[in-house]
Amino acid sequence: MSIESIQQTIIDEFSSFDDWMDKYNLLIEMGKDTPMIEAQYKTNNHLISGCQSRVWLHASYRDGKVYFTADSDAVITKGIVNLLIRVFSEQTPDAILNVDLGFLDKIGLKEHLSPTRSNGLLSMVKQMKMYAQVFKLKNG
Amino acid sequence: MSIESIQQTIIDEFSSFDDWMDKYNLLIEMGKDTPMIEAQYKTNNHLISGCQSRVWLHASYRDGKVYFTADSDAVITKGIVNLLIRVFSEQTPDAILNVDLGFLDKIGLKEHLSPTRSNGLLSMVKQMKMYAQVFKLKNG
Amino acid sequence: MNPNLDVSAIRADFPALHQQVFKKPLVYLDNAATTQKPKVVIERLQHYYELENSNIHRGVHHLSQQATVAFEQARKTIAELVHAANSYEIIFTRGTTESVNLVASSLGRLLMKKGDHVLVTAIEHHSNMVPWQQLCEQYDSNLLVARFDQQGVIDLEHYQQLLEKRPKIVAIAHISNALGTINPVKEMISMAHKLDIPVLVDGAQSIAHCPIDVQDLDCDFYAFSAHKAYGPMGIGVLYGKEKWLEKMPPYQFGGEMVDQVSFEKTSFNCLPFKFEAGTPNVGGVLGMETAMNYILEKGYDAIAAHENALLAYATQQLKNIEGLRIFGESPNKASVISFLVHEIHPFDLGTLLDKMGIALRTGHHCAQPIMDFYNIPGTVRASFAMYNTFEEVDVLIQAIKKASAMLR
Amino acid sequence: MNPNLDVSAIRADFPALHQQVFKKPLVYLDNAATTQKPKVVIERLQHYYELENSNIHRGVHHLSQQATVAFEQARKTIAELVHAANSYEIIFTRGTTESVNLVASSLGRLLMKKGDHVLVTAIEHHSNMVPWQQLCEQYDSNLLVARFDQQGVIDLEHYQQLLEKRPKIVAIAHISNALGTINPVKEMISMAHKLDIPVLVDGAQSIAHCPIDVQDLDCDFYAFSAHKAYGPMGIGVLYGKEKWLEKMPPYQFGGEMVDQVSFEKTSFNCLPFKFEAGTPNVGGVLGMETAMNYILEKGYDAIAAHENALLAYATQQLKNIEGLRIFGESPNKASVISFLVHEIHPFDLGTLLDKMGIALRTGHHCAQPIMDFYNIPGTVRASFAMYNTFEEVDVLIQAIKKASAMLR
Ligand SMILES: Cc1ncc(COP(=O)(O)O)c(C=O)c1O
Ligand SMILES: Cc1ncc(COP(=O)(O)O)c(C=O)c1O
Repeated sequence: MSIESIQQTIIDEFSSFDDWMDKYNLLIEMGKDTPMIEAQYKTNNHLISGCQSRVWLHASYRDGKVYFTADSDAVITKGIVNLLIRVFSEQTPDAILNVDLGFLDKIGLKEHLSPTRSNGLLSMVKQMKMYAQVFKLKNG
Repeated sequence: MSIESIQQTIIDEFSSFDDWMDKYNLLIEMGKDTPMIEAQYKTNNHLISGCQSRVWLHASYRDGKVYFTADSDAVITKGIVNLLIRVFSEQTPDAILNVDLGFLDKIGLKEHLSPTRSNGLLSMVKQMKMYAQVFKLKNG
Repeated sequence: MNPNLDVSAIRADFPALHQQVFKKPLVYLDNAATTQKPKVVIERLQHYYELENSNIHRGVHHLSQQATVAFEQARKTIAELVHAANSYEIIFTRGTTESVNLVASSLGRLLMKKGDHVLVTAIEHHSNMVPWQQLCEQYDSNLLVARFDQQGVIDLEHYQQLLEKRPKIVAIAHISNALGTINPVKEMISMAHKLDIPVLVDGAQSIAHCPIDVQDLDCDFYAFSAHKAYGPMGIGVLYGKEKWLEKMPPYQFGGEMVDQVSFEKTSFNCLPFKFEAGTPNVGGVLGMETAMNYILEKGYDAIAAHENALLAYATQQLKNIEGLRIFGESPNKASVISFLVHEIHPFDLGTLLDKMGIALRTGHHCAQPIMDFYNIPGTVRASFAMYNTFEEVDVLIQAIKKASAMLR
Repeated sequence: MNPNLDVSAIRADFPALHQQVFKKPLVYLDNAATTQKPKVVIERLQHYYELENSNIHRGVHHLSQQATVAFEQARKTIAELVHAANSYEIIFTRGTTESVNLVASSLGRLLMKKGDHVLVTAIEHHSNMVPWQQLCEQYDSNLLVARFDQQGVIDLEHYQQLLEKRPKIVAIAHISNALGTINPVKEMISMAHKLDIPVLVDGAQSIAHCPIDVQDLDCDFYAFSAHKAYGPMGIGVLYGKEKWLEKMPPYQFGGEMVDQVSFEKTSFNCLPFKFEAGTPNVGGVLGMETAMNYILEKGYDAIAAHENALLAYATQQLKNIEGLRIFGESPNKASVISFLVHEIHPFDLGTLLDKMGIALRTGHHCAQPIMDFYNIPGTVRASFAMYNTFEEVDVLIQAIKKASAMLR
């Protein structure tokens, strides 16, 4: 699926809920589907800092596409990580490098982009793009 | 004259003027009558600091009474010094130590008592009382 | 003083409390981070900037004189509030953190030599720990750290043992912002003074909640911030005993703190100006004075009674929640409650509570060593001020239950 | 940008200007000490404290997030205003004095060794002189002082000679608060950089009056205060080049500037937080942002044009007064005029002018060495802001004439 259509799907999923609590319920549920990082990668090397919760992220490259796995000690953070993985994983490095994060706004997660809370989120996106960049250089 | 009647005289002199400028004119005139400090005393030892202008003050003791002479490089300050000398000079140490400075309020010079401008004035009064104290101890 | 607080009248004084967040009425329980401000404080700032604004101390003109008088009057008000012997023992700073840094730097220079110690407790806020740690590093010296127990109470025996290593300075919190512990500072000061060691008390968390008498405590320094006591940000206080302030070298240079200057030699002004470099925050000082008068008007006794009742009620209600653990159970405790529910991450819980209109703090509360001690990533912290209500506690309890159910 | 300033509309924005002093309309000419504040700034403070007040950066809740965003946006606004390459090169301080002290202490520790020099000019404000003098004392070193001439212009040859002694740091005022001299800072920076010497510029007097481009100037540090540029007291800025700020050790410790803490070791946060210890003055920062936007809206060009016209007119009128001497006659001059009339003491003149409603400053203007140079006890100083008028200059002139007549 193209990044745009994945984003649209996510927006649709969230837009059926008016209430914040329902949106967060969905996020918490989504967290459970996060492609789990293998234990061997859950190390400080894979830790993304800058957030009140911790996130571990790993990337691999196969057939021109980047695959992400992750974990977090906070459930909501994990839900957000999963959203990002749905958008970024199984995409080409170029698609990842050009992604527009407008959908986070549309589902009302913009405040997670605020300098405080989501230094984490911003760092996560930055890290994902960095992986894409590295794979592109190595294989392009 | 008693300190109270001197103060009343001063209040009367000032109360004939409504306008600030007239009051200051009077003060400037009064400055000219200040009993001049002898040149030999116009030294750093006799300098009162804490004011934008400089004041030199000297005291002597005769027949149970304290006599002050002074000078200042600012004319208005000199006027105020003269007011104080009229009140404090030729008085007994005890009278000086117990003096009430309410008259400064009544003639509208209270702002000269503000922490800024008249650290000078306060220091001056303090210095005068200190002289009185010393003479009292020496001679009492 | 009125022993009963008219909380609804008080709430009416605080504009910030009457707003909605995510369509829910705001329940503000982040008071240990900063309190909201009563109208009188906001209006004081407004009035100052509309009609009184001026640079002070050296101005010959009316506005400057008037502002100088008001500023120095505020110093007297604060001196009376904390029962300082002299108003020139009150130094205006940017806040607690700057006050502590000032003492660490200046008293450090006066007293410290290579190999000397400084003593703090293990429940200090970073602002009363890191400055001392860095001072120790500078003097190739050790920071001594008094232990606390599982309840969050300082181990006074350990404290006494450490005192016997003769640290040059002791720095202790009056009230812990993370655990709520009220330290027995008077006793701790007297223990230190037996060995002639000066004591700084970090009063950031106490000034809004209990009366302070620096002469009765006999502390050598007392530091606090206006913004945690209903006053504006960017202004705070260092109280210091004259005998120390006189001896200490100045901390920052320039402006009113200077007396005579030439390129060869500079002499410094007397107290308190010696420690107040640059144009002071006149508006901030007047706003702080108004805040302190607001506290006095309500009465520390009435405030403490109300906050203690809130603390007791909230503690009891929280304990009824399954899986909830409270961190900090000192018998002598201020209205600050840190907790966790089951293994739920504090950040998750805080996020959902926020969506229900409840403002509280999650994380390590700038007291990372405490979190390390309990081996937790952080806590959720609710902290009460005079304007909080029992109904708000009920809202909090229901919200925690709902969020916890979602997060398990 | 509008090349013409609508001064009467501007005056309507400033509540403080519309009051009487001793039954005379206030003529406020003490702007170099502190400016008055436009309504938008006062209202910004009010709005912040009524609805947005919160501690920032580590709060998970809505108010805290919102305040954090606003605070960091203000940093960006200021960065754009002074054309900083990165917003994290903008450090919030209490004001110019603290900014200079921060650099003296921290850059001093990085660069200074026993016997090293620091170079300043002889027209510095105490706040940009005494910190360096004390630093030199600490490192057993000499303060080099570049001379100025009778007109108040820095002697660039002397400056070049002193540079050749290879001072470790150069600190210079952009505009002299006592003489109005606008220093050729770009040239002076380039001269220092040829020898790889970093330069701090004290911009206290420039930020309200002329556009600042720190990249074009290529200064290493630039310091200013909000209160001298229509903003609140208790807040100011230190701009620093990333390459220096990265290398410099922190100045104060505690709060947000800390990253990881244990009793053994503390690591510090990244820029700009590394230099912002303790709860920041959020309200002050937002008020400053509003003030800067107010300046930008009026336009630096229009402001400078108006102030220069006032300066020219006032200078010409003053020169017509018999016995009046102006101190500071640099061809490149800001709207600050220091003067004396005959042998009249500045304090006498200032006192009488005050009684006629005119607020200006008398004394040494925290620049005592300048007074020593001219061998005078001080001056009377009138300084203009965007809201001053030609009519006010006329009132000043008449008042000086009247007061001088009384005082001779
Ligand atoms: C040139 C100059 N530098 C520094 C300062 C100090 O500024 P502040 O008192 O706001 O720290 C001033 C203001 O008095 C000044 O005019
Ligand atoms: C116990 C304690 N000490 C010090 C501080 C630091 O206060 P400020 O940030 O106002 O300087 C705080 C507040 O965060 C605190 O709670």
